[in-house]
Amino acid sequence: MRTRTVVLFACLLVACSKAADRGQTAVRVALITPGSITDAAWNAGAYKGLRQIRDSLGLSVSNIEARTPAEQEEALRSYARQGYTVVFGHGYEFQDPAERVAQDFPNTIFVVTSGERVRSNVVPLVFRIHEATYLVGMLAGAMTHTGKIGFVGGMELPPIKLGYDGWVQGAKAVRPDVQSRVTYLNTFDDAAAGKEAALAMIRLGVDQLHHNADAAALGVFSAAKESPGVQVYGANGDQVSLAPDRVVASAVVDLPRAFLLVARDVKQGTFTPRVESFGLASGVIRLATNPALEASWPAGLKGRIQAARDSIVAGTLKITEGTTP
Amino acid sequence: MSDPILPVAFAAAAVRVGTPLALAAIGETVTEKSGVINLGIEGAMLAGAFGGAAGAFHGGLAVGVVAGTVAGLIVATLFAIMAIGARADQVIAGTAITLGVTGLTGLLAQQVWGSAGAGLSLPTFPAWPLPVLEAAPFIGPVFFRQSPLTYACYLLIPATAWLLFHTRLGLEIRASGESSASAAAAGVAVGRTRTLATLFGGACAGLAGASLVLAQVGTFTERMTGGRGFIAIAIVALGRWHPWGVAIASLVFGGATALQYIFQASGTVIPYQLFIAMPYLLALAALGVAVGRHRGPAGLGRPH
Amino acid sequence: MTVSTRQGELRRDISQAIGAFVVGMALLALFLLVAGFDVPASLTALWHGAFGSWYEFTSATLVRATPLIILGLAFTLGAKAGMLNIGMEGQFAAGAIAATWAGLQIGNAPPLIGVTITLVAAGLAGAVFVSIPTLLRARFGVTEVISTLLLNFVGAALVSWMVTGPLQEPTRSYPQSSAIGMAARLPHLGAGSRLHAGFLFAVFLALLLFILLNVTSWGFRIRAVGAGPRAAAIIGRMPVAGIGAWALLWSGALAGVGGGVEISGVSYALYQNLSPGYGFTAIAVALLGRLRPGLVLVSAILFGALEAGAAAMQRDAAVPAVAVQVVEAVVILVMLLSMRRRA
Amino acid sequence: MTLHLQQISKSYGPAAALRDVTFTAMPGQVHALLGENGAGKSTLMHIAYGMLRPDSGTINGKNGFDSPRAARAAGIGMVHQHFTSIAALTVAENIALTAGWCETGAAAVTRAALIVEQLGLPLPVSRHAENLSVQLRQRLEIVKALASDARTLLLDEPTAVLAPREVAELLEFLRVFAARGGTVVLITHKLDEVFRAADRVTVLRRGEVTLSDTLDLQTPRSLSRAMIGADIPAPGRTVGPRGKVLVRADQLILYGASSSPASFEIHAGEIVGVAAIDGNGQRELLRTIAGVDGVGITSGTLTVAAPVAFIPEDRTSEGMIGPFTLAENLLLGTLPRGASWIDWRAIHGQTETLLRTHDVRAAGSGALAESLSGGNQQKFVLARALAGNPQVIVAENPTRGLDLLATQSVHQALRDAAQRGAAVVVHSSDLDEVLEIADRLFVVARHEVTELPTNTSRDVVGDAMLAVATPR
Repeated sequence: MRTRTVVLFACLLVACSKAADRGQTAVRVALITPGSITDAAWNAGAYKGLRQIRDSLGLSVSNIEARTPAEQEEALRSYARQGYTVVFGHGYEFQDPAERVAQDFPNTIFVVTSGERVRSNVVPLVFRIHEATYLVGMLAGAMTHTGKIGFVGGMELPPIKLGYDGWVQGAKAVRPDVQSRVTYLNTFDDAAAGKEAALAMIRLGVDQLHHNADAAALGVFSAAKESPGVQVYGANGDQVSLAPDRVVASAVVDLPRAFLLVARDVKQGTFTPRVESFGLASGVIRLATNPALEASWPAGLKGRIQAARDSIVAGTLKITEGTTP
Repeated sequence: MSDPILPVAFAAAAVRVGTPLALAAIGETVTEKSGVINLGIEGAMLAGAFGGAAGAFHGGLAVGVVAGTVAGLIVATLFAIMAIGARADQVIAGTAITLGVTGLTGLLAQQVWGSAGAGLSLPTFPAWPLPVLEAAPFIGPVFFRQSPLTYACYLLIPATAWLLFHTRLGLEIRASGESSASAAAAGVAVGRTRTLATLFGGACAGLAGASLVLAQVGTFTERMTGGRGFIAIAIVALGRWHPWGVAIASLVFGGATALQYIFQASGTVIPYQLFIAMPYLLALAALGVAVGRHRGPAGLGRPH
Repeated sequence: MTVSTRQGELRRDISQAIGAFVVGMALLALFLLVAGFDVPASLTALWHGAFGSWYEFTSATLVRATPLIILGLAFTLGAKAGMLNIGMEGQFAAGAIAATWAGLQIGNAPPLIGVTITLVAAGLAGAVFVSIPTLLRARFGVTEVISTLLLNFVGAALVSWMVTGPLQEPTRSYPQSSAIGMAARLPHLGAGSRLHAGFLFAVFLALLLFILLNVTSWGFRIRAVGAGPRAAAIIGRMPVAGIGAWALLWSGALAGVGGGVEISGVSYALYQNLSPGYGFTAIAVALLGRLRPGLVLVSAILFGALEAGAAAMQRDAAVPAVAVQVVEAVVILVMLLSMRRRA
Repeated sequence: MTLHLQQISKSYGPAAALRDVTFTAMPGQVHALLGENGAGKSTLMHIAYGMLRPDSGTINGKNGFDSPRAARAAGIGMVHQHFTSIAALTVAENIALTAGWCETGAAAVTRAALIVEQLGLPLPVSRHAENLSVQLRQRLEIVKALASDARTLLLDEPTAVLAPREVAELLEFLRVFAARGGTVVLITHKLDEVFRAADRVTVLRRGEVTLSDTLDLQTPRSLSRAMIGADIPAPGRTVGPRGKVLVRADQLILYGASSSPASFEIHAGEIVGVAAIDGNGQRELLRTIAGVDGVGITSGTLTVAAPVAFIPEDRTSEGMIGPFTLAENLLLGTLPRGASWIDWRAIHGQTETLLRTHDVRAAGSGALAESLSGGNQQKFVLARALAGNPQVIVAENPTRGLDLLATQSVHQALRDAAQRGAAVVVHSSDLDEVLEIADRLFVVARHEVTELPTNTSRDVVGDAMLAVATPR
């Protein structure tokens, strides 16, 4: 056995040829997602952004799914070693490994979605989704008959919690006595779990539902669809098509647009390391309403939402972290 | 829970959540009664979910149900070839098949629906209230305003009990599971009997997966079964390898799951992870206390 | 194949493992072809991602192999005594939690001591976690296959709670722990390399287990209890249930150490998705290694290479990540078919 | 119905189990099929019953049965050497299973009750098989075989587990069955049964027919020659000096075994034969003396001199570990307590010596135990047991499944050990073997130990064993 093992290793050493120097000068963009790009939400949006970078900017792109910290750091390092210009790490969890890897690869720009700290070549991409969920929340506060609203989260992640805070504060701005409920599924995959969570809330009197649970949220829409009088609000993308008569509005994070903006700066050489923060003002975060249901809005609501939007953009209305339900 | 309709809603949710578990567990009961433990039913269930979704996407609900069942059957066939035909270790063959099906359904889903996923494009079964029965107090809304697949499950429980304990085939299945050598000496074709029982289990798991898609969420997502097949295996032990016991255990498990959503939504300071772990902890405790030394079929897991 | 001696067994085991791997790869090629991918480009990417350079071999393949080696050995130890530990995923999580906790406490301890404390804590946690199935089996006769399987889900929930509760980083916004102290980190082997001392530790564990199983009475008792429980009780006069429980505890402890090494050597902090299913892949690793520590080491490296190569396939040839699960499943099934005689 | 097997051959790999065997059993007759272990008797009957396909030859002019089911459809029923009833099923279910009935549940109980009535073999049909006594389980085997209206009955050593009076009842039943036009094939290796029950006899030796004739022309000597090929020399028998007491039981009651306390002494140099019917507590008694398997003592004391060697009945699962090498199997029996390093070189050396001194045919100390033949496995188990120079040797059915020569060598080894000063306790389900080897005779019945003089007649011993063979 031992001799065979030695032979095997010898083969490996011979095979370890000089593979690395494949340096290229063209701008190349890579995306690392922490989940499947078929989730119709968070990762799908990023992948769409990557394709737009390829199609409209003509850059060469690559993507990989890396679920664990070990795989994530490996992927960051591999792309950097291959000379990619920009590497998107699509989630807060890429912050620490990106900082570690960035020291060794000063020529690669690491973009961390939902990150927090900026370094010479590490750039956090911050989405102030709560600015949009605030507006969605206002709608829910106005539309609710029962005075109860609910939120289904995939996991208790910062952007998800913040989105929840905006949703509750928006609702309270319209209807101060509103009661809110929240459930975390601990999964982004299990649509049946999302549905049961939503149904449990509906039984408790909730008639306005919002989510941030990616693929598992499909269950939330399914629950709303079959429960008369329940309305639902999309997250991340414009999700009206999932239930055209039930989706009042969506809090949209236009990930493709944000990715495109960053990539364009890099291509044009105008990129400078800073916290790339997107809110309502940028157009990356926005409220997408369902025109078919606008007729059912209470009178004057449209004006109030517009005013709130202006205040948020102007900085006079701030959404605070940490809402008690 | 002061709300008067809440107990009913909770019980109805327990039945709904318990349905796919019961479907898979009843099939697995027959499989285990024949002496085969199939950890691949998690994979068969996932395949059933995919088959159900793809079938319904292309041909409507009925096609979905059939396609889901057939998909589970195909996975079980693969398992039977490994575990019965080749006499491979059942636990490991089942684990491997689940692993492979997880990958395969992910790949196939991308082929069918592209990277955008299935969305909510699939038809689903509405609740079919059963005339007369649905009017019964409590029982009616809990048990008889469910999807047709839940009713299928109601039929399957006594049918399986009858099959196992009142038919020639059931006798042969039980004999194969107790002692394959003695069964063979009595003229039972043990391999064929076990294969049949395994295929039945696979078809049930496929149907369970399809019910998850077609009676519950109306979509397919990668890894959407989330370990329900494994839970079904625990349920078989909890139900002491008897269809009625398994039905009750499924209901208890469905109840524990439904309860955790109600607890969470009701707002508590207890970490939500405790609720998520609750059904599993409950199953462990029940295995220790309720099942005890009841070991199930004597020949379980032993190749013939 | 008729085999009548140990040497015969070893030759058969190695040739079957190689055969299974080759057939698995052939089926992968076929599969890629059917699925419409560029087969030469995919396989080239696979090879380069795993063995393309010293960097790839050490920083991708061996880093991925490290937890697989340790968990593969953990499964081996249990299986040798006839205990199928399907719950390594949960014990890995428990070990990771304990290692993170210890790594956050020890601060400025001398490095060797710091790492030792961290890994011992991880091992203890793994043993504590598996003590529930051990107890359930000893006291109530509950099969460890089902109880360890159920505890995997509990382990995942526990990690989730830790990173949003007791072990969450101080700003309490991200579901992760703070980074562990430098003293608790395993050093890297070479600048710019991701390979850490945990790999050497894993190799050492393989050697240790080989010695324990083969030339000590401790290991002999474990093997005897697994291979012939009745004979071990009657001729060897061994307490079969006790030795089985003992082996299961050590198996859990080893799996816990696996979690500790992942924290100490790779992630430095606790995250929710720490394991991509190492606990299940390691079963395949152990089987492909025919429950022999030396072969388990080689098979873990092969699986590490397969996964590193699959990542490169996705990166450079756009083959979806899930394909690798199919390949792994095929390798296990082919392996099982070739070893049916002993199943 | 006539059962006619024509020129049957069957091989397993290079070893031929049957060569051109022709065998005919006629209605109205009990046909004894006689032969040593391994002579091919069971193989031949398994072929007749559709459990095996012959390599060549015909059964009643056809190619043989595809399955036992086909054989049963042709009116053939079989009673196997080992019980084939399934413990977790009821008597009725067991009968239904074998007979191929479509009825289950209450209907099966009714039909089974009718069958046992008709056959004159009463059984509690709705009880679970695991709750039956040995005699009733044997009766269930016969009912199962006959339940589908079989007119040809094959019995594979059905008397091995029965007491003499039960044997007599069984043989009487077979005579009556044949007298009513049934065909009976009785496999046995006991000559006295042949002479008590059979009309015709066929002897197999190493897969070939060495004799087939009506019984009235035969003598025990002619049959024995046909079975063995030559006269076997009677083993030398010298009773060793009766030495000091090595096993002493005082008012001993074993856990789970009711009945009266036992007191006895066993001395160095003597062989105690234990006669008992399965399930009467002899297993517990032997294992308690040997100190294995955790049988508890309820009251009284038991003192046993160390070291004790134990030879379990089932050598493949209890006596050795099949996938282990012989060296490892030796270590299994000699491993000291506590932690230690293993010196494999020394153990291989000891194993080689053992193989040589006890004439165990194996490829060497590194050979896997499962690669040895049954006889060599048993020689190895015995050699290992004797290697530690035990003071006390306890053996359960040490010759089960061995041919006559191997049996002789086992008996000789036990005698030699006794002569060297060991106390030997041997149980065999075969009363004749016990009577042959024992210096003193213990009968265990309903967990009661009684000593009988060695010159007690066979029938009296049988009655002592049988006193408890009624259903508990």
